[in-house]
Amino acid sequence: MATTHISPAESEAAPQHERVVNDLSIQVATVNGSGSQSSNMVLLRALFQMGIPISGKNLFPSNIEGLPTWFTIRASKHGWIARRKEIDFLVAMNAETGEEDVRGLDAGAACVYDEKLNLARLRDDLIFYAVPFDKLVAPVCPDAKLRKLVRNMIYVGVVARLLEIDMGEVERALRKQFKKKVKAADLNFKAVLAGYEFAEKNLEKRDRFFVGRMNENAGKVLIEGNAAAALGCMMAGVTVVTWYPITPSSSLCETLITYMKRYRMDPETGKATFAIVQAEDELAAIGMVMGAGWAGARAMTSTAGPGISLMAEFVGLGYYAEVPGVIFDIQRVGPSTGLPTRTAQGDVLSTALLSHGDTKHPLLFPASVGECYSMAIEAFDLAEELQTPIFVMSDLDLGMNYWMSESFPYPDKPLKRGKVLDAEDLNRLGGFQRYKDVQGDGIGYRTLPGTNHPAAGYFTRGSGHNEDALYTEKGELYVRNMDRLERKFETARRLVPGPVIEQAGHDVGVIAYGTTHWAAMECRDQLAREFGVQTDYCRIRAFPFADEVAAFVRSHARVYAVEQNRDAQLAGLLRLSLPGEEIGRLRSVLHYDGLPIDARSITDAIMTQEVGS
Amino acid sequence: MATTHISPAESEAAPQHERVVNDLSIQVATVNGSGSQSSNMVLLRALFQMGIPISGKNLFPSNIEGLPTWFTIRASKHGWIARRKEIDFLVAMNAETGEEDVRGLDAGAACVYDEKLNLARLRDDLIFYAVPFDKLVAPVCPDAKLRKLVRNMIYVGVVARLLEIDMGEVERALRKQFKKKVKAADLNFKAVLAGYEFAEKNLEKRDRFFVGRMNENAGKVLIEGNAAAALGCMMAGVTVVTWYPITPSSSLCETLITYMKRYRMDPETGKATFAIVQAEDELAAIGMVMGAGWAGARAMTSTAGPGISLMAEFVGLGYYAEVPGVIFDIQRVGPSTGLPTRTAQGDVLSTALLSHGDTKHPLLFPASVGECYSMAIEAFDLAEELQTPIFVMSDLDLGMNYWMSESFPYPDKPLKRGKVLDAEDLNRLGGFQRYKDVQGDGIGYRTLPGTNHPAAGYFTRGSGHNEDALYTEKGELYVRNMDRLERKFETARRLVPGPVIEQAGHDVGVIAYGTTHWAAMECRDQLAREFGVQTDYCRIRAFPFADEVAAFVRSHARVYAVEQNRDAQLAGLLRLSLPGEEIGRLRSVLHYDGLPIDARSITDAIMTQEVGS
Amino acid sequence: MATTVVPPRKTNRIGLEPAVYKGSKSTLCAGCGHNAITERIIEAFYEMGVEPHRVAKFSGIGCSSKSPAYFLGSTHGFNAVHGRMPSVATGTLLANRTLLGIGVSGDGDTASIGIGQFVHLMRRNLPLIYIIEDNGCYGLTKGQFSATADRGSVLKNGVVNDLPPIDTCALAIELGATYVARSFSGDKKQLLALLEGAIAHRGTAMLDVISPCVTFNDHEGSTKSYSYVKDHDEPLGEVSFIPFFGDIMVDYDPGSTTEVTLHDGSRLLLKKLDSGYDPTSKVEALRVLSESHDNGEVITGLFYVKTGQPNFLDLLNIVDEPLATLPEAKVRPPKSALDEVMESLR
Amino acid sequence: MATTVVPPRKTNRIGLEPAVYKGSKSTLCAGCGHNAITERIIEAFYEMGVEPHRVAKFSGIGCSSKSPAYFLGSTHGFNAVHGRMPSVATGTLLANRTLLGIGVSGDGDTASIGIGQFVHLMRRNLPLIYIIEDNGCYGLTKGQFSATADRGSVLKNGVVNDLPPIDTCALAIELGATYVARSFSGDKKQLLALLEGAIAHRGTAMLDVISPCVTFNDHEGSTKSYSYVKDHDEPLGEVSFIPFFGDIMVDYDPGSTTEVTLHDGSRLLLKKLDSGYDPTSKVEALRVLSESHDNGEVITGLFYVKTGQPNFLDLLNIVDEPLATLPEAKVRPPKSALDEVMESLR
Ligand SMILES: Cc1ncc(C[n+]2csc(CCOP(=O)(O)OP(=O)(O)O)c2C)c(N)n1
Ligand SMILES: Cc1ncc(C[n+]2csc(CCOP(=O)(O)OP(=O)(O)O)c2C)c(N)n1
Ligand code: SF4
Ligand code: SF4
Ligand SMILES: [Mg+2]
Ligand SMILES: [Mg+2]
Repeated sequence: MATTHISPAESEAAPQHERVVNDLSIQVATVNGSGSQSSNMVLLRALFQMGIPISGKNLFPSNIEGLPTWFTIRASKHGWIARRKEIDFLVAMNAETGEEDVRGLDAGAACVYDEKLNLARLRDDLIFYAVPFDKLVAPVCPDAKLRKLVRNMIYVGVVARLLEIDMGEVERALRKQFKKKVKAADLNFKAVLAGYEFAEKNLEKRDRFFVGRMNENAGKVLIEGNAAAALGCMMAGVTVVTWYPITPSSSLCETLITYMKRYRMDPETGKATFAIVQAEDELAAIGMVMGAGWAGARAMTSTAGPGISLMAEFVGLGYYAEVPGVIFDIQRVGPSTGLPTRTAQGDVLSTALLSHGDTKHPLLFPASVGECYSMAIEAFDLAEELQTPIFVMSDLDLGMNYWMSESFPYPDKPLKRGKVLDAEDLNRLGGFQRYKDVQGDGIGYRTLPGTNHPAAGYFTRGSGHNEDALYTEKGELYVRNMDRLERKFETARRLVPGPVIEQAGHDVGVIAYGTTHWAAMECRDQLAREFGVQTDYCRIRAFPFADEVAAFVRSHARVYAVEQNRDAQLAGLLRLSLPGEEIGRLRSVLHYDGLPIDARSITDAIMTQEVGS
Repeated sequence: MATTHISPAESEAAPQHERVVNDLSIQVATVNGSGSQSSNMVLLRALFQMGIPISGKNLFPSNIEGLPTWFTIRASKHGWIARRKEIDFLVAMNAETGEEDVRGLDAGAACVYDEKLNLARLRDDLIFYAVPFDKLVAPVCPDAKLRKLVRNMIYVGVVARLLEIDMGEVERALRKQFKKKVKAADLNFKAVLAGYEFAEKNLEKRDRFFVGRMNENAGKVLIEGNAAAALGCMMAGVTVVTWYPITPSSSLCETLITYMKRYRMDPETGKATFAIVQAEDELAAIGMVMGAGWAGARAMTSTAGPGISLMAEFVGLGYYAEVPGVIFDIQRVGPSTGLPTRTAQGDVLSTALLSHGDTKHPLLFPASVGECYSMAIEAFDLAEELQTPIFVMSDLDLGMNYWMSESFPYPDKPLKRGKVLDAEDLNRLGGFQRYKDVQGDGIGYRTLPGTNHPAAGYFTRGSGHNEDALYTEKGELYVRNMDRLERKFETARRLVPGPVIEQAGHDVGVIAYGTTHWAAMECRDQLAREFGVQTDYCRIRAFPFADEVAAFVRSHARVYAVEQNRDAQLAGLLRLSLPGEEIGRLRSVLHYDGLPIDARSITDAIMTQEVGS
Repeated sequence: MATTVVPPRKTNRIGLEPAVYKGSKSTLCAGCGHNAITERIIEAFYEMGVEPHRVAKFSGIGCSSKSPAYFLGSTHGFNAVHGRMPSVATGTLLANRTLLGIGVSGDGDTASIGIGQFVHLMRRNLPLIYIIEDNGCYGLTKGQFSATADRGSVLKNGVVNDLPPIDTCALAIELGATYVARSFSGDKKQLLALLEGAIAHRGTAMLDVISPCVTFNDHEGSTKSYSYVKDHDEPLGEVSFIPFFGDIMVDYDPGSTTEVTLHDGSRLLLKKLDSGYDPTSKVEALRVLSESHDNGEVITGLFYVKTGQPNFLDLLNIVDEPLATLPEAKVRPPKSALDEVMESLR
Repeated sequence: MATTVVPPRKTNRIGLEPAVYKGSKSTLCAGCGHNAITERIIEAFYEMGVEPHRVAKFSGIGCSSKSPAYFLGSTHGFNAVHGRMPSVATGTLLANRTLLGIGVSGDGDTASIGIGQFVHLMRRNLPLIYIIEDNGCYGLTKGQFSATADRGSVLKNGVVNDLPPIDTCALAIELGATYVARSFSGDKKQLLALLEGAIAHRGTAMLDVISPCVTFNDHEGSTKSYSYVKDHDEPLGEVSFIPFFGDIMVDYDPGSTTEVTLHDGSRLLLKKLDSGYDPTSKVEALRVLSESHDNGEVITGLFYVKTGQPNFLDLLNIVDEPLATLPEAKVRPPKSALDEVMESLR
């Protein structure tokens, strides 16, 4: 873990008295099941609407009610939206964690807290604002049962007042949040106002944090990665979806259900142009995907680590019998159950190699909600073009948190359905050989069950087969087939999304992928500004790696691969893929405590290693 | 695949006319289910009894009856017992493959064939011996139903006569084979004699292959790897065995059942000191091992690739919850079902990394039946010392074929049961912390359920836990625990069997493991004799790799890692483990057609690369 | 004579010859019950006049699971992984609801490793013909017990099966399958009729077909045995030898009992449901099964049928055309849809 | 006054206080049926005077599967992987047959992902108390349907459950479990009695306990629901809010029916088996279950019990002491044994 602090502690921190505008992180500490999610979303959205670059991250426990939860909002005029470790503005609502939360703050931070918690006594280098939530909520909400909920809206008002969030935007955000539930919105807004007015009257602004209108978000949307991926799947024309609930992946399919019911009912018949099935487990989910993909459907499932493990055998079948399918892995922490509600990039290596025998699978690494959308579309194209399972490696941070994004573009290319022969083709050709490499790309032609032609049928099996898909145990045919599959993997290398590279001839290279991207970019800025260390950058977007990745490594003396796991898994895939000479240049920055990686940790880790080199 | 032939085709072959004694390979081509197994075993055993180093390999199809099967016997005065590609002496009994079998022979080879097959017409550079099997069997075996079987004994006699196998040893071998079934033995021996007499009278010896008595096998045993492993398990004091049938692993547990019933019934009560359960599938088999290992039993299962894939999730639990267990992977060919009755070393990489999240597991690589026995014992010790699942990576070639070996030594060390505290310990200590690293080796203390002490109980879980085994989602505790597990893996590196190294300062190193060892050793001899290329050798016996492995690589300009898979899987583990500078020295020799690797293929592949370097 | 009499070619109602319904040559043991079932399947599809391209074949892993290669050779087939054929079949039928699915499994493939997927398939009432070729053992891995092995059966290595067999018919009925039957591989007439009924049924049709393994299931007392080795073991002492057998065939009337004498003299007591039996009551079906079990008989026939029950594809309300080949216009919503979603996210 | 009256400490027959049977504080939602079951388990072990160290606790994954942490705090427990608790429990009891095993699972953990291991556990009649805390949904992953959800239930996102619920009691009986019952989390008296019976039983004791999920299982028509949000949704519009409830308790007589009115006014019809019911006939038990299902009732009570049936450990003929701790002399055969084997291989 990158915990060494070798940099001047807070070199970028403004002097204590200076006004800090649009550059702060807010943390709301509550208890899960207490309904604070709406309040936090109203805050986040109001800032978003003010045109300020923001991100919001929900840190929640693996239970349903009663355990500590934190929501952090970052607003950054520089556009940095990775998690920041340092909290500037704490809203302490949870008795259980209040003391620890306060102790974790840097001097000069602000803390709004529930009067009852009596937190001000703990430190004298913070700015405290006590709020009598119970007293304020009573007149707003006569129904005692509902108070616990509405109570949380009060801090929205308090924070809005203290940070100077535009109350018009707060109300807009709140009404958007409650959609058509006008009564609920009215009640909640009353609570916001109560907080605002209390703060106006009773709290003297003493901290230095403010927000102000910007114009960075025009046309942008706010969406979770899982919803973005769901949209992508729908636009990719997915027809068969199978899933088994698991955090943090469930919301992908659940959101997809909502979208599909709305936009994918056949207007003529009112019937569904899709089938979505909650399977009995992940073994069944992937089996259904294999059956559907074999029959020509665009089929997918979505899961997390434990599900990936259970899919291992079937995915090997998919590789070897060459069946298309798309699998989303919304990664979470852990071997075994681990920390199921925390984020990680921990399945990269084992998923690339999933299943016994000589197997490997293409992986896509979306870094943004935009890529969750676009890579979902690409994944289905790739699966059908390559006739193999394709994995989209998202994570909890991306999948379940809200991220800003440009609007998603409508796809400008038709679906790529791959090499499928229909009855007409067969009439023309007289027949086909399922596993013959006709074009030298390692990919054979296939037919779909139901094709009305006597030469269409073939028998798919995971055991040894020749080019005609007939059973064989002949060694040389087995080798030929395996070599073709290897050739197909080379084709995959050309077809998958290539890296995004920023290169200006510096000595030091940084490699990142997925959500690590955001912290890596900010880290590069810190390295340059604070230490004068200029870096080149390579964001990997898929495995197998395009040749540019090897070239990038080759052209740098030291390359830091930054990732969110203990075992340097992407670096592992690089080690497996690169020529030996390049591997010596690789170093790793690893972060695996379950929280999204932050820039400072990377900067510290890189500088520690740079100093030594 | 190593198929290039750059060496002088048969540099070691003796001139056509010279007598070749105790240096030949015999192949018997039959149909499975036809009962040729006994005949082949009699031949093999007779040669073994004559004191000649031998090996016997059965190449059989994945069905029960009616498909081609080959049995190859190698006898080598030099002690080379790897498979030889070139067949010197063919017994062609199978109409279906007869022509192809004959076409595959090198000039000068001999072929005994069933008269009916009329094979002599195919080539004039071979020595053919036609045998009228049907005619010969009729008088020997009046019962027509049994003829098909007894018929195969006839070739034993023919071959014995032609190669000058001692008939006394043939009879001894046959009677050993049929054990107490004297009537069966008599009938079969009559058939052998009929063959012998026919050959004596009718066949003129024209080929140059002979055998003669040696004295290399004194005290040696002949055993399959799976039986040897079973013996090791029994001597290791295994108490809970769970399994699900799968080729080529079933015979391990099936043999174990036989041994345990004989040697592990409690003499006082007549009850079993073990439980062996055929589980409903591999998920259940590994689950039972986890439950039993947790409760303190020496627990094991045995499977092949598809089973390993199904065990992925549970094995991650074992890693993270730190539960001992031993898993035998008798590797076979394939992603998916592949070629289930052919051999490979194809699960190495994915098993080392089995399960989602940051996981890795110790692997042991037995190369001989002796090591199947000794590593089985070591595996149980390691599992309990390290409190983690341990994999023994055997393969079909080792597991299901007969190999010669010195007698297995009786264990000279007591069982190592690892860090287990009983009630007395707890009385003394007052309590314990399950996941605390007391000695710095990364290994905590555990207690077993049923321990009569109020502080004994703890709750085992695959989710985040602190040193007291209590649930936690705290990031720093998660990191601390993962770092301890990493430390434990370092301890494993010290505890697992180290490599066997033969080093004399040469430029070229060869790395092999498991069954590849035998062909690699013979290849080194070929390289030295035929090309004057001297090599050093490192036989890897376990993952994680002892430091000597890195040192070996470091001290050679070029190191050839020889293995039986397409994806250079052990080389992959080396790439993941070695410093970058060393990786450039690694080259691979890969063999993956499902047949056991042979020396000539390796020699060719190495020389092709050496010439280019 | 100048005229040649060409005998009329035998064809079915859609004009296809029997050969069209055959597959490649079986590689199973001679006399294996599975081969007899294959023949009945060929006959049934021929007789029913099903277009081969409309069918999709599925199986798991095992000797039984190989048999889809031996019928309907021109039809697409998918030999999946062990015990997980139901999910693959489900996926395919979701992708193309116009297909007629037939799955062949073994008792190991279904009742041991595959029981989870079996349970959920039955519950869904997926329109699929599901055949268990039930020999009470794992043929392909050389004869270990499956979960349908009879209690008290003994393997060659002395291992005894102490556990009660799972009655897949009772489970299927309990779980919601809508056509549930048991037959014997050698009962041509009954099996053919049950298969034809299954082809006509629109829901899960589960057929447990007792199908002796001639090679391995030779334990004393097994109701699925063609025991042989017992007598011949002594003179031969050969474990890898596979004897040759002809199929055992039976023909008996509804309501009656027939005792099949197997090669080794051991007996299998088959009882056929009465022709008056009413297969519409679950409770009655379960009672009959339980009773026959207690009597040591194997009761055969159609235990339960329920028509008109919506099947899984009906419940999902999917369009009539195969989802797999819907045109892009049907599966990619228009730009306006994306715009609408984007707008809602601003 | 100088005398202090110390009230006698409450202890059970082995002299332990109730507190010894408690575990750590529950992190489940207030009012969750699972908590009430936890309390009954504590009571039952206390009342039966079981030594805590003799017990081993097992579970899979889910809210329900967390509950073993909340009882018998000083006892070893193993929270396994999702749906595979039966195999872990089996392994442990093989290793140490002197342990008293109790497994807690959810309906998702058992009837969906775990049904395969459930089936084989029941078939083996492993001496284990197996409790399903049955709420018809996946609590921990936020309320999706499990395979015991009632047909016709509707989720908030409009998804309807069209599939029939799996009756785990009927399955258990069919498969060979020897103590099979159903109860309701709020029925203190019945549940306690059934648990005590289960503790005393030597074979698989399967208890399906209806246990409402206060937070998610609030669909109309669900028999496992405490619906709430319906009324309050409009003023609040809050999805992440978890309301607070007290437990719902019932008390009714054998043979009678009680209607539980849930928070939202929806009803659950519980019917208790008649005190004259004879729980020794499988067929009768299955009939009663099927009938109650047809009547829309949830029948509770002990449906089936069979004593004297050898359990899995008996069948395996293992020594009486725990295998786990047999001394080396018992588990490593002497040199003569190895020599004998070696000799046979020469
Ligand atoms: C995951 C997995 N485990 C084990 C096997 C090995 N295996 C192949 S077939 C078979 C049993 C087949 O038995 P059954 O389904 O009854 O078919 P039968 O051969 O008796 O017709 C087994 C265990 C496998 N292929 N895959
Ligand atoms: C292999 C795997 N798949 C999915 C999950 C996610 N998961 C956790 S709990 C759960 C369902 C629990 O439902 P149930 O057993 O009914 O327990 P409840 O929470 O309702 O008490 C699921 C699907 C998981 N942990 N592991
Ligand atoms: S082994 Fe048995 S099941 Fe398999 S083909 Fe032979 S007879 Fe049939
Ligand atoms: S979510 Fe439901 S099942 Fe889980 S603890 Fe809360 S009430 Fe219980
Ligand atoms: Mg079978
Ligand atoms: Mg539940």
